[in-house]
Amino acid sequence: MTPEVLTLFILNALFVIFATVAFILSLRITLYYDKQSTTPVQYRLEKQSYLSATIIKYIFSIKIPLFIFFIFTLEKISLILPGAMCSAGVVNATDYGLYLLVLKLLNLYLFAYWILLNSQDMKSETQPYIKIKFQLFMALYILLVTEIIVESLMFFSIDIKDVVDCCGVVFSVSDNSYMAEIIGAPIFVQVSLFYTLFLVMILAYIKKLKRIFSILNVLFVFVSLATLIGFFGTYIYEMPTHHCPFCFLAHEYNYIGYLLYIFLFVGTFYGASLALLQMTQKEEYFYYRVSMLFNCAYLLSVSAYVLLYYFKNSLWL
Amino acid sequence: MIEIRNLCKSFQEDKELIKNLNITFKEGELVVIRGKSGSGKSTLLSLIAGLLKPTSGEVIVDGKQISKLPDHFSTLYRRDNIGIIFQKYNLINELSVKENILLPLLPLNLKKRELNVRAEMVMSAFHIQHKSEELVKNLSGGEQQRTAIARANIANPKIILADEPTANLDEKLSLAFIEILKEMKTQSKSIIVATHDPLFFELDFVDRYIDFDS
Amino acid sequence: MSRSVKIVTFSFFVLSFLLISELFYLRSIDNEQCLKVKQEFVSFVGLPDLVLSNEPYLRHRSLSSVFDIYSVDPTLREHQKETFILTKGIK
Amino acid sequence: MNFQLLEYALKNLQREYFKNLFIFIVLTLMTWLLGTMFLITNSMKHELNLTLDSLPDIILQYKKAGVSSTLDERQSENILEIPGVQSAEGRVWGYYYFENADVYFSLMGVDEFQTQTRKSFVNLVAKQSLDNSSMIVGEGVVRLLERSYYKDYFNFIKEDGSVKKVFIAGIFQTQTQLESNDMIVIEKNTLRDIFGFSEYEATDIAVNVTNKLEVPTVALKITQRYPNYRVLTKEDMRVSYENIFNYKNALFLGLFVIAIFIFLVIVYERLSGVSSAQKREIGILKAIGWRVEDVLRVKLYEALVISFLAYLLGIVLAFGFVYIFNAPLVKDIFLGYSEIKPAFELLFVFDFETLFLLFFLSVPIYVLASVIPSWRIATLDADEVMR
Repeated sequence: MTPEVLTLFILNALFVIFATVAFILSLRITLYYDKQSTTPVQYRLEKQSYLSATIIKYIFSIKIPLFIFFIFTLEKISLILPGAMCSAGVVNATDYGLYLLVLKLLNLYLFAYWILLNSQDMKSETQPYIKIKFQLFMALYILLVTEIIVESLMFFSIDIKDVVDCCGVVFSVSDNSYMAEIIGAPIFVQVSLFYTLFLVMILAYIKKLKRIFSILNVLFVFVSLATLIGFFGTYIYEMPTHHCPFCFLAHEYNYIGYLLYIFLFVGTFYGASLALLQMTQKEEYFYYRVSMLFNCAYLLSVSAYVLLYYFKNSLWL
Repeated sequence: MIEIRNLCKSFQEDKELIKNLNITFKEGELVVIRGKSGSGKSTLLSLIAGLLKPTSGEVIVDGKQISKLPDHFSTLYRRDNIGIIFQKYNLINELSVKENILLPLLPLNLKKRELNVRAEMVMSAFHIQHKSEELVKNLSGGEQQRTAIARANIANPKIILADEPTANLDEKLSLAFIEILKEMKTQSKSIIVATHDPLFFELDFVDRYIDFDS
Repeated sequence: MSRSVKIVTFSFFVLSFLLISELFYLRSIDNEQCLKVKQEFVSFVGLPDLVLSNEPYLRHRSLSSVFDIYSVDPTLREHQKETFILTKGIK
Repeated sequence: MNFQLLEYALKNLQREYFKNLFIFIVLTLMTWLLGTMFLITNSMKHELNLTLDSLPDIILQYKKAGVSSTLDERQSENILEIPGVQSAEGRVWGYYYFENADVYFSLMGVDEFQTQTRKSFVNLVAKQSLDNSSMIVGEGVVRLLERSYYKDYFNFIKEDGSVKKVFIAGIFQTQTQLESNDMIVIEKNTLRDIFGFSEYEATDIAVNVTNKLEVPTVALKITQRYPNYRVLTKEDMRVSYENIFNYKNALFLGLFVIAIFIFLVIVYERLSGVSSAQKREIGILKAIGWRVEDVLRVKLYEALVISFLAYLLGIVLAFGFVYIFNAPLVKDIFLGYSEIKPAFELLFVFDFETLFLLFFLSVPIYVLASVIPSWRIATLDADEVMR
């Protein structure tokens, strides 16, 4: 039990309490909301929809910095766990770690999408998304609660007496885990896939193919993560065997990881949400541009590491 | 431009304050609604402003049905189209005249310079400029009302609603208010005044009188 | 910007500036020599821990086993069992 | 960011000057107190971890009949045979009860020549000769002995009841007080005499390993070969330090959380009760075109301004209090029941985590407690003002 974990618990408890309130209100709104009706119930529901929206916005805006804090906490716990050199060790110390990370990321994307949906909804007097957005929130609530339960389970089940694997083991090629399979795929294929995907994305951007652009963005997340672990990471660490998506979050690498992940998150998020929302031409262009800008920034910064390494040592890893 | 169709409003189950009302207000019209207090004049104004929702019926302004808008949008409609002059002025006492006048514009996040220009404009139009930094609670009744009128005009609305505007004023000030009303009419705003003050009953520039006692 | 906004922005910057300059000041204080002496002492004596309590077992708590403490006096249990070193057996 | 609304929010704060000042002060104090606790524990942990490096790599203790017991110094020769071991030697150390002051000293035995070969020994003690009838003591020990009129020497009561006179040869540097305050360093065989040990009897064995990366392997080998040894490595100690301080901090944080929640429930209660003046004001604002979100935004600004400034001020105060003024009074919480209180300086250490932690425990919680209840006010019917 560390103070960091306690803080996470406290905030999670607050989230659950208020998200539950928002959930109940959302349930009522999805059941009884009727734009044509002029009953007092309807007016009350309208007001409650503002409350839910406020709560959800609040949770989201806290969740973003809290995610960084969560990574900090994992690093702190890795000090206590024998054998863990960085967060990867903690994530793998229990069965829940990996699911938790995936859930957390998914929730961040979905919450951000919800905020966008809400702002689109509030722009038009007909409120075209009002039911959809609260239905989405109800699904999101279940995910959020699952995330919090998994998180609590993870922190409770970490046994400080067990020796855990450090990232060198977790992300090594010799293992026969799924991780090894990702990394084990020929690096050349992965990297060329990464760049091809980006080129196709530029094409879709020029042709303004909304659907394809969004799907490409979703694919880009996965390919980026895989190549980051398998290929680009090794150049950031300047070590051919070091495959770890956490270590570059640490101080030794100037916290570069946070920047990379933010680029990737913003870029792909705006790209992926393009196809999911109805919007005006101007907004669409804005989304396209933001998405391309951040994806580009991500691509350039990871490529820069490779090139810099090559210039310094004039050889590839 | 304002169309009221089959409007009903009741606060208690059995008693209907407004029943099957059908009125049309034209653009640029000055209408005085006469009636005793409690006859539903104020309620009608609230309904037109979107402050209240009708029990049944419709209020249509510029082809838009505002009676069914969710709170968020009825507020936006009110912000852009309607200026209200309240019976009790409804100023915030701890703020200065200028601050009170600028209140409706704050959510728009305008530049300070533009805010100043617009405040100067309405303050000089309604002769309250000399008191612009004074706190509202130190003003006389007439000055307070001029502040309230200036505030109602700051967003340059098409429709001005006035609810018992002279109830707290003496005769001299009431006459001054009527002058202001005349001036506003020349700017081709639609004005609806709800009052029981006999001073309003014999004015030549009023387009229409509506009696609300029946 | 009005006066009150100015005051708040001003106090925000003043506080941030204070915090940053405080941190820089604290960082600039040279602890090197002090630390060297401390490390020298510890390597000379070879015993761990700080003089936070003087009781036997608790003074050099890293070297004591929690079971020894229980055997002397259960009330000596100042901290949770987990905070003592429990050595692992052969795996 | 809407500066016009921010301005309005600040005017609101000014209007309820005393209430908001009170909230500000309470929040500042809470951040300050919690920050002080974390900074003190951080710097202690930092100091422990730094001095940890100077300790022997592995320490072996002997278990006999289930309890720690003394061992034979000659055992260390067996340990030396393990590959990778650089040195292994028996150490004599223990505690000595000084009845006059009702306090325990901790006594360490060293080889006589050790004090002569060490170059930097001068740094530690002014006088540097240590023979078999003298000792070097910490400052706290000197103070206590002087109180019992022992100026130059001290009479140890040996294990058999007889008296052993030992002269004070030197005093450890003040800077090492936090480590040395209750320490007495005596020549090894003299200490054996005091403790009543036999010739080769020792308390534990200190082992050094040539290649530091091999420490776990060597430790494992010792455990396998000599199962009755308790094997302690530096890594074990580091982990235990983390645990102690995490435990202490979490305990304190637990208490603190109760305090902050009580405070925030009061804030929540106060804000959710709607006064008629407030009702009227919100009604006016809504009637002249403020949306629900505009009203809520004003409330958010109010809460953010108060809580963030309080947070910043709290941190500035905490850093100043702990590292510039050395945390008077609060520091004593950590000294426990220590009879020989050292006057120590806290080492400066900075980590982002503490700032984050304090932030999450103050700003979002206060914002939540003040914005959510405002929703009720913000959605009131605006027609109130027409009546």
